[in-house]
Amino acid sequence: MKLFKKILIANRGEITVRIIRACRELGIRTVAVYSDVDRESLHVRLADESVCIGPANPAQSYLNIPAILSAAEITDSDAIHPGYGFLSENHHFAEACITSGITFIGPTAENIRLGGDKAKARQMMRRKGVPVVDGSDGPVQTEEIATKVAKKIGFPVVLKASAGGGGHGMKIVKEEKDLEQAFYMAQREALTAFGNSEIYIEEYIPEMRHVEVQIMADNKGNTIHLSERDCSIQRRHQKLIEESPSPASTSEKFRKRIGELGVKAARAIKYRNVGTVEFIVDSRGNIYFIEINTRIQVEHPVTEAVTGIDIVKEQIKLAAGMPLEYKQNQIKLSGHALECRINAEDPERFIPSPGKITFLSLPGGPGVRVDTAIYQGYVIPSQYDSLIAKLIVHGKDRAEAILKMKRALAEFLIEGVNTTIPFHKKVLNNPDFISGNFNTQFLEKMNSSNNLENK
Amino acid sequence: MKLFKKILIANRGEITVRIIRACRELGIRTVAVYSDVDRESLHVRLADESVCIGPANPAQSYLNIPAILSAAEITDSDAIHPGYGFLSENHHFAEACITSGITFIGPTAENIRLGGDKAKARQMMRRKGVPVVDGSDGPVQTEEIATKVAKKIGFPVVLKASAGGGGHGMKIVKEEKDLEQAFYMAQREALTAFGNSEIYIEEYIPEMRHVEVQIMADNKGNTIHLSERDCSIQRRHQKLIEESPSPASTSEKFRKRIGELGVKAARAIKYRNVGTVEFIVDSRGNIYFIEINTRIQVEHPVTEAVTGIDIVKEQIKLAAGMPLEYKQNQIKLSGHALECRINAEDPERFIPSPGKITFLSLPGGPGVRVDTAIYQGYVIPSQYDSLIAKLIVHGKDRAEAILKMKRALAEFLIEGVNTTIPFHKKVLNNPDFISGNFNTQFLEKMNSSNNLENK
Amino acid sequence: MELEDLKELIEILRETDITEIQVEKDGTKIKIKREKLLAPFDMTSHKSATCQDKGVPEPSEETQRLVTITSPIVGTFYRAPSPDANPFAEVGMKVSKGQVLCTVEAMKLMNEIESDVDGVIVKILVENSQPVEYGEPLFLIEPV
Amino acid sequence: MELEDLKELIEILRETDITEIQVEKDGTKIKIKREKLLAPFDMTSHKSATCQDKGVPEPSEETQRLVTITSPIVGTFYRAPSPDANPFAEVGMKVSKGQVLCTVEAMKLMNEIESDVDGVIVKILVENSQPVEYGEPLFLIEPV
Repeated sequence: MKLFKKILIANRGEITVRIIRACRELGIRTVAVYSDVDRESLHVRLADESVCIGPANPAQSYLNIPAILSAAEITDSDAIHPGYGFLSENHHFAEACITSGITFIGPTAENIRLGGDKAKARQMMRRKGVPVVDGSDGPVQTEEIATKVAKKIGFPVVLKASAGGGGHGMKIVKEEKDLEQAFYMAQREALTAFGNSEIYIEEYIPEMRHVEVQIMADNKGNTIHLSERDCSIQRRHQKLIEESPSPASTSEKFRKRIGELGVKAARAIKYRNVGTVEFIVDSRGNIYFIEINTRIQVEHPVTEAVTGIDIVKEQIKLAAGMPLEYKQNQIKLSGHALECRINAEDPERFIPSPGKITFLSLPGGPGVRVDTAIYQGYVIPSQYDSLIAKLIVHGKDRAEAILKMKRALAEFLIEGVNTTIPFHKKVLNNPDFISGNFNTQFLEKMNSSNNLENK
Repeated sequence: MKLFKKILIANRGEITVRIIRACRELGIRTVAVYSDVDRESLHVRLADESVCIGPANPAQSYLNIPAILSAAEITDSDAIHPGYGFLSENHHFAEACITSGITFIGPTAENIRLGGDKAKARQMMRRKGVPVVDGSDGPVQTEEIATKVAKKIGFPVVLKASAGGGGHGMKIVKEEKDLEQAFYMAQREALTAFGNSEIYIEEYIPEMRHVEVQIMADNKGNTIHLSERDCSIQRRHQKLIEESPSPASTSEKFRKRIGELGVKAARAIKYRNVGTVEFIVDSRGNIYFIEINTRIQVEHPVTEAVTGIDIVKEQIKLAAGMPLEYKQNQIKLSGHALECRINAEDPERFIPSPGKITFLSLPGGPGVRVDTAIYQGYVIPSQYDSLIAKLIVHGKDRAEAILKMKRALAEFLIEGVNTTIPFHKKVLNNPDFISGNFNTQFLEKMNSSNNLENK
Repeated sequence: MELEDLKELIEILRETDITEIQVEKDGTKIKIKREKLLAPFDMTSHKSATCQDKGVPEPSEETQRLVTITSPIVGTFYRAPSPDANPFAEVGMKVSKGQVLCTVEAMKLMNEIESDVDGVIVKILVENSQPVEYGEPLFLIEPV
Repeated sequence: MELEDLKELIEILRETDITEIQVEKDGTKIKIKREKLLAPFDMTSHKSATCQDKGVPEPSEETQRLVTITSPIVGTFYRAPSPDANPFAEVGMKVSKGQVLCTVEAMKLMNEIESDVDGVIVKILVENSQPVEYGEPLFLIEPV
């Protein structure tokens, strides 16, 4: 089995730099693609080759399948890594790569298709014995069926778009009388946002943690998990802080169970390559499947820190057809890792803050990792995601990791744009966060108690 | 036992930033001191407080004992960390701290005094059963005695200054007829360089590795080692690349032996706090003590990487009187770590290259650590050491660490000054380096084979 | 020149890589200057397969009059419709707006690139069958 | 161009990477220039115990004539030889070159700080018994 000679990375920003790093360590040449405004980007500078693929508008550049495949063709690339976002979960793109004779570094097109159809994935998991939140068996077509299902589950319920994800297009319905209006609104929103009006219904679980399991599978179907990540610190379903292991997994038994459920879910759909099975964990410790993410995730470094495994390197080797290098019992966790997403946003209202970085000094020293594509003098464009850096720390235990993150945030010096660093400092000092006893409502709770204090 | 409230760091540059990081994680406030030209330095910016202690000339600032003690006094610091270089191995300074009621974070003044007297240390080690290179028992006072000793050892021999270190003031004598002249020259040079004309004689070992053992001891005398580092890649006795474990320690038996010798040497002189016992290993694997370094060393991060222990944090806790947290059998090595010293120097002739850094983008990602105090826009002053950054990588094994270092060097982008990065890239591609089969003559050999190729 | 104008000029400067502007008009002189901002790309270590910059001619008085035809897509540049056929355009040839100058192959499709202006071909900037990227200059045309 | 406009221009300069602006209009010439930019220290997060900058007066025409006496050592500033004694110097006092103005205690030793010039004390910049660092301004003296 041979590794690739040259990989084109169909992405930008920190994840592209991350993938270039993995390729370099594997001796694989890299091709960066970029839009007009990204000419001065670090990913362009660090790659061995680069191709300008279109104007700033993502639809004409980073989402432009013909341009990307042409770029792969003229540079003789034998594989494409899609990163996360953009085309990473577009099954048409995965198919187009295969048709063009180029390896798509990710799961099968069928895996991606199913990952994008939440209602269907939910249905399949239920049938294969992976617990899902009580709700409809697949999509609900009419308001009448919706009412019937909702009454059976009991209110409150939540309406979700089949094609949605990351919490977009969700509607919580508290009482039966609100269902009709909510149903039609959810359908309309799903159609507008995802081009697909299909929705499904789930029991609403108010106090839950978001815990996900990192999966790796080779082309023969050998599947293992790299334990779990906790991503409960969210703002409007956008993850802000992630960690591994989960503070919820206080017992070895729980950790073992959620890991095994992740593998079971992946096997149920013949999942290949790396991916993440997302679960919610309710206040009594019950675990429910919610969706499967068919890409490398933003928060993969926390798992790399505690397992010592380079997930992106493994992903590339698996895509090249190599067998899994690890058996489940060889995966050992060491210490505790945290990741803070540093966004170029106002830390109070989370409004994007693009612009020029006039001063930059990044944290360093033992146990600190920074994944970023910014540099002093770089102008953060307004067209793309506001994530500008990921700050990852690895400590002996959670307490040390928190102290380390605090000192790393204190020495992260950036001027010219607003960032979420002050927000993270606030969270890291919050008693609920420090205790590990929090759920996805953490942020609302923190803000309301801050407001009380300010009164 | 209580930790310190506030530590003054009597140093500058990357080691001061390193110590600030350790203090922050321990919840200890920090005071930076700085000279006139270091006003804009990162260590000043990152510390909680700062005091200007004098003009650029080190004798009037970083070596100015009254100024530093006054700074500690006016800031109410309860301890001083000397870093490396400057006052770190000045036993008068350690004593002055104690007299002023301030804890000196390092070994006892007596340990430092002995560490600075190579001939005496050698003599003590020999008596305590730690093997030393064949040679004089203590200093030799006259040329007649020198000749007698040299003839007994057999030529070639090497003359060394008792007060020397880091290879300064060494003279290799090949034949008896050259001894007289060499003896007087060595005496004169030792007097000029170190203010002490005392010299001693050793058998000359041409093919040797430089291997050192990291020691930690608490105030009760509990002493452990954190395994060894190989520092054989040197230019004129200046270390350039360090690693742990040593590629020479192919057998567990050898590693165990050198570690135990390190502990034996430390115990022989009642060593306290952290320190390093330096050995040479000849081509047959014989181990000989050469000296003990009574400070934190530049290359400590490679040991931190493979042991997972934060040596600076432990150093501070030990200085506060806390007992050792680890037993010898709890020290486990994992993987392989390399460090490249990035100096602001011409990579061919190693001439210092001070000046303004006009562009900077540091390496990152998994397994990469950068310890530095530079930033884009910073002006490297000409008055101090040319070390501007330490690049440390940690891989599963030596081969992965080398690949990781190569990619990290490739993404270390710095403009405005010359650095030793191109030199390191050359070494990392050298077959002898890759094989691990090298000694302290590596660089001369590499350069001469390069010259041959260029002919 | 009012303060508002000055502000706007500064804004333009910030968003571009221009380092100095001087304006002299009706007895008013204005000069705005700044430090050079970005580290230039280290071309020795960075080999761009198809770097847009490579074909860009130095702006001179002469070239300022010329129109540059750039590639609207990524692909392979062909001067002729087939290997045996005559090239669409040659240096010195008169071309009219809308006339096909070359094709760029992408995804096995031949995309015809047309002239934006009536004029004379002054220079062909890319060799036949070479890869081109988005925005890469292909032809220089002197408008008539 | 009014003072307000100038202020605004300077503000713009501060916030951008522009290093020089020149405006010449109706016989008025304005040139604003600055040294290359260093990231300004974030004073809110950085508490310097004894920062030299804090006592430095803004250079104005008036202060340019004045002589600043700075501390040659790190230590504690005392205005009088003992707690009960009269201060060495007061504002308005005439002093001569070599006259003791204060002491700075370091390592339990009192170091006498002398005037560099003949003149009149205009300002005392440090409070009694406060810590001072190397180079910190202590007195402003108007030479006579």
